[in-house]
Amino acid sequence: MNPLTGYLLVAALLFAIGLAGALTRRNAILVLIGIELMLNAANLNLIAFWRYGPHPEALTGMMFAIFSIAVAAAEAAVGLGLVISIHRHTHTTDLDEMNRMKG
Amino acid sequence: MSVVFYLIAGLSVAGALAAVLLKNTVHCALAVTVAFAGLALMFLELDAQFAGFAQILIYIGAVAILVVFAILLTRGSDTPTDTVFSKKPIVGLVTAAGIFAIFGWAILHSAQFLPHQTATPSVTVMDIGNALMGRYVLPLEIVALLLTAALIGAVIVAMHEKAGAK
Amino acid sequence: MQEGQTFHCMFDCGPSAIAQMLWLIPAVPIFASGIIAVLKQPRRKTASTLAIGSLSFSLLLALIAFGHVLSGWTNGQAVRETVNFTWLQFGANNVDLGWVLDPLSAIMLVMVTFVGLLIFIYSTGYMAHDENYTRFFCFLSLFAGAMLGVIIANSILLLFMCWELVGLTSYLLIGFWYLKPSAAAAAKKAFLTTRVGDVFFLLGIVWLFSQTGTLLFYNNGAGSIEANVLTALLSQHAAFGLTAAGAIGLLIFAGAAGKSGQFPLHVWLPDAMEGPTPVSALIHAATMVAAGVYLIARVYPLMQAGALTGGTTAALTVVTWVGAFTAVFAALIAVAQNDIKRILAYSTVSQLGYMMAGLGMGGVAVGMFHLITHAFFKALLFMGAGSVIHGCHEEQDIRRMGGLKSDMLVTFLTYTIGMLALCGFPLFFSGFWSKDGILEAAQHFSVSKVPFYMLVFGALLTAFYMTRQMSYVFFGVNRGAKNAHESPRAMTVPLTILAFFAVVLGLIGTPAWPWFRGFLEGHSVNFAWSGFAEPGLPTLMTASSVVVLLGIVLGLRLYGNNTPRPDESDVLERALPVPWKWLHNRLYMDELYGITVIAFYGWWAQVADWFDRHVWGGAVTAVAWAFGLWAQLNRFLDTNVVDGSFDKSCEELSTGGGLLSRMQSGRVQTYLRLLALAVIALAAILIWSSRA
Amino acid sequence: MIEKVDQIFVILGHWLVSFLPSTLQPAAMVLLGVIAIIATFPALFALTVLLERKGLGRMQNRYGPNRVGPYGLFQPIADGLKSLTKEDIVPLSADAVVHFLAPVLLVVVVFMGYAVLPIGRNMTLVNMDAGLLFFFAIGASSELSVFMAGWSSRNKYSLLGAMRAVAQMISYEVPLLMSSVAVVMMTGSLSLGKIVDAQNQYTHGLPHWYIFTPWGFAGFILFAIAATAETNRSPFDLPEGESELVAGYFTEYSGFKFALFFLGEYVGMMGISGLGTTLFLGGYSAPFEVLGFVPSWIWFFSKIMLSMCVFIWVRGTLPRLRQDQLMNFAWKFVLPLTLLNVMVAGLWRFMGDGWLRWAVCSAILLLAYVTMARLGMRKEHFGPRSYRYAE
Repeated sequence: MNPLTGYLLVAALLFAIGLAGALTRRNAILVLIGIELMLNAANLNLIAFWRYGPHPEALTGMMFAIFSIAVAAAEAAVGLGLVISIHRHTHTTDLDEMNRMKG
Repeated sequence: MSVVFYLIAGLSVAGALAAVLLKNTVHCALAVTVAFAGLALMFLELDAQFAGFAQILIYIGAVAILVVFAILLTRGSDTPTDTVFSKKPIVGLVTAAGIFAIFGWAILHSAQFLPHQTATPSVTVMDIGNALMGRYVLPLEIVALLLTAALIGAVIVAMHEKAGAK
Repeated sequence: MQEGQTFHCMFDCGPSAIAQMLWLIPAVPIFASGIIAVLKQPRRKTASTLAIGSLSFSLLLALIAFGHVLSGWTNGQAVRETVNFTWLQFGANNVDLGWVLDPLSAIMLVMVTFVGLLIFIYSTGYMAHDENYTRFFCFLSLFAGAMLGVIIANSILLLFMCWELVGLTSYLLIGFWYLKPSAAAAAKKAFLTTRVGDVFFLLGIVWLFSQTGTLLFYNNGAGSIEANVLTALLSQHAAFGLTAAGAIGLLIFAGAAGKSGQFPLHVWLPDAMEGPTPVSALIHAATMVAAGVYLIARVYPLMQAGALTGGTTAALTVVTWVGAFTAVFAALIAVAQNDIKRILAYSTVSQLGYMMAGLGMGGVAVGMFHLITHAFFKALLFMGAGSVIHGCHEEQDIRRMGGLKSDMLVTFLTYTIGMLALCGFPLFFSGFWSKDGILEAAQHFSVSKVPFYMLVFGALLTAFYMTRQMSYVFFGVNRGAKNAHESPRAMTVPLTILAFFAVVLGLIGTPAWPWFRGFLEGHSVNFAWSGFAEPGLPTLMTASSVVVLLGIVLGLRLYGNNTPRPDESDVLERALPVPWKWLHNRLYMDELYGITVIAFYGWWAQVADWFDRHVWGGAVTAVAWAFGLWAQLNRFLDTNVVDGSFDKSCEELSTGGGLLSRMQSGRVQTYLRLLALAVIALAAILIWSSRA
Repeated sequence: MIEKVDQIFVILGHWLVSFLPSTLQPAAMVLLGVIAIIATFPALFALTVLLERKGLGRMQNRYGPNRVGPYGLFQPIADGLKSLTKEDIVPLSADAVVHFLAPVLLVVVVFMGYAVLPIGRNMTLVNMDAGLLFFFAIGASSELSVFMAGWSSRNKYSLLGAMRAVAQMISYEVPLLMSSVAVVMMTGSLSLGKIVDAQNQYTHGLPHWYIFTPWGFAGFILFAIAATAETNRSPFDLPEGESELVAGYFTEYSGFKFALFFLGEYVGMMGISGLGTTLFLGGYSAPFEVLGFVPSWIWFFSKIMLSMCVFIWVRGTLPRLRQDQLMNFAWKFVLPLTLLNVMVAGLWRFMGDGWLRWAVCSAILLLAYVTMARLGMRKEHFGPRSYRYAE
């Protein structure tokens, strides 16, 4: 088997798991964790394509992954800040109960 | 496909599954850390040394800690007594399974077209630095701006509101 | 050094380290000024320490630069190192800035930083009781930086920028005591008068740039005052039979005349004495007013372009005539003034005339030598005057002084040295040698002998009015109200140092050892007594000595021991009442300007005002009225037509929105599911379509 | 001969490995290195603990351990035996798996850091291109083990200690990284080997260590402060402040697990000292050219032990900070200074050679230090403490 296929399959699996987590968990933080997993799966794709692609010295995929990691860090910080802020108002992290647009 | 790959892939998938399935939120956070570590190892396996270490530094050193902090600050560390899944979880599961099915199908059917470079790319940290300061300097600056904005935003969002400010 | 900066060099090497660091010399005082500007008012000690410290640093660097040039010269090569860089780019043109280290700038740097430092120190004593001490040092420091910028500039644009900064600080410092109406008026007058010259200067710059395409003076042969560019300029012809080079030279000279108080733009300089005395000493005697002379020296190749051997050019002839005329004119007025600083101011104008004439007739070295010596002894005289004023409790009228030689011994001795140097007392004082150089050049002037006689007459007048002033101030009996006292050490020590230099500086420019000329022009010098024996020189020296002695004797005879009391009229006034009246009133120059230029502008302003009120104002009112009418109409339409239909459509929208809002459950995961399902659908469509 | 002594361990390793078939040799060499590290540093740990107890004793005017063996020299062995034989207590409500994993993880990551440290000439286990990044990445992981220990114990002291420790380590990781960035900027490499090589030169017999430059000196001081905080040492030892939190995050640990924590802490200290040595003190290079004959690894270990002594000395001297002071110090003093230091390093790099850059760089740093210290001192008013939770 082409090694790239293996990595892509693992990435797809992780993506699906992350998506399942994001779709099914009640806790907002765990939804965020699911989203992080999906981002990571995408990063794995980028790196794998970079490694097995025709022009690794152009560094495109690698750069994408690095920027994506940086953006994910920002996303996590803001997302968790929001969760904490919402928790302060509603005393819950349950997404099913967070259905009001106003805090 | 080496044994190492299967080991790492197994570790990552197991970590991810545990993160999604476990009841206790802190256990989930620790499990996702395992998944992150597995992915970092996979990056190393793919000769992306810098990205791998960045993954460890940022995901394990920062994101995981942040998640754990958020869990503790929101009193989510106790194991919930009732279900941890939302209403109609089956819809979500089916959707996720559908996505995986489509992806898997697409990957397996395009396997013979996929590129396959066996030569290890010789990319040093110096090259990455040059690329960041050269071709990718604008994205770098934008990411810097984004991170600053995120820092300020996160602080403001999570800041304790003054009494009577509501 | 930043990247993208290009280095140009005259020799085999890049510019030396000191040339590259030359920008620090102006930058440090300007930086210090910036810091002082944000200091609180009571931080007096910090302010003066910063100013003095920064200028000392500049002096140190200037000395190093001077040493570098000197060592290059002794090794037999003329040092001219430039550092240029591009400031702006537009179209095909570059706006280049840069700085240059050559003998001219090196010697000026040392002079300005040294005299400036002494005056800074002096100021700590003179301004000790002033409330705005901090502000004063801020301005002084800014001035020093800007002046040093003028000196090192290798780009006429950079020079102009610093030039204007210098003008600004001059304005700020003349009007330092802005609560005094006369000071505020004097500041305004100085600013506007010099601006007249600067407009011409700017025109000259623009013309030069359009003709040569470069703003740099020296740029490896491509600079605007280097030989091949000048040849091109000479082939261009402007109006009145002038070449472009000559016309540009004249325009630049107009700027220099404004800054250096040459006739007819001299009127601001005597009024500028309203500023604090250190300011008068630093800006209006030693450095800024010399900037005009320095400018002419800097662009001298341009002024001289096209001259035949031993000949002269139209531009230089104009410089000479204006300079010589100013020299006599101002000296005449100085005879009949009673304000101690005003006399010195007119004397400065007169001496600047000498420098200009020297430049015009004898070249850079002659004019610059007088500039350097004059800077020292005139700063000395002004600071001495400041000391006298300080000692006499802010009294400036020489008729109310007298007999101070015993009360203020140090001031008296140093002032006498300065006065003798200014008069050109033979052999032992620097003024003698520098003025002699100018006279010698005038004697050999090919166009006319008149400037020579004018300058000799000016020398006589100089000796006379200085003797008159000395007699009034230091001899006789005290006619003032209070007892005088000697000034603090912070003021007397700089006086002593300057006095020392007022004497010894002459030694570097004697005919026997013309070190200064050699240094500036880059050829070696040997000491030879035979320098005195050039044809005509001994006669000239004797003649000028006689003239000076004559002036002094005349002054002493008239004023020596019987100086009149304040209520009496002057000795000369009794003898020659009508000329005295004219001279005392400064030949009615201010009044002349008042009824011509200023009256014209006043009339023009009235016309403009009338136009504004009636023509334009009427039009504006009419337009406003029309718009008011239009607005009324709109309001009617709005309330009846637009609002009605808007209300109706809003109702419809809210009904429709109610239906759509059912879909917005507020549950994040519902949205997420929809999103994922959409992705699946999209992917399915994509795959299905690609198979088909 | 000198060369031989310097490379004695390398030669020894090659000799030992040469008995194996050549396919196995690289792996065996790595394994040997790992064994050497795992053997050496715990031994040093034992020595350091004894040194600390003795040194602190002297500083507090008492003897310190002096019963077991001559001068108490066998005290570490006794301590070790005691830890091994004590009962391993796990609280009933504790999360047993996480409770067990925490100390293991700590020790593992702490030892992993040594993989990239150049211990002597040609004595780096893995000479990787991004060595510094590896060290920091691994160091960041140790925070997780601290959290695991604190959370799994189900003890409020443990949890509070862990939260304090993690907050503190995150806060001080930033200045730690930033002060190293200056070195990376000057060397142009993340490889620790290259960083040492860049410093291993001499002019007039004096070394080119980064500590002998204005930015390097400032960077080293800031690095040392951040490293002290990062290893939870006094005066930043709030997470285990015994007067407040019993023993912080390892309150509920006993026996061998406790010994592992203890080991992890000291080996971590040595690791970060080794990093500081590598970054600023020229790594394994000799302080004077004439002393170049002394084997390089001796220099490395001497420098590490010297910084351990400084750690002990600081612990014996300074009182513990309060939590808000700790955070203010990190974010409002150390971090701005490290950022400034990075800029100064850039300035230094571009100002060319000469005395001017010395003057300018030192002046900027000194001015910033004085100003910030003054500002910090001025606003010090001690109001009532305020506690912030998310609700």
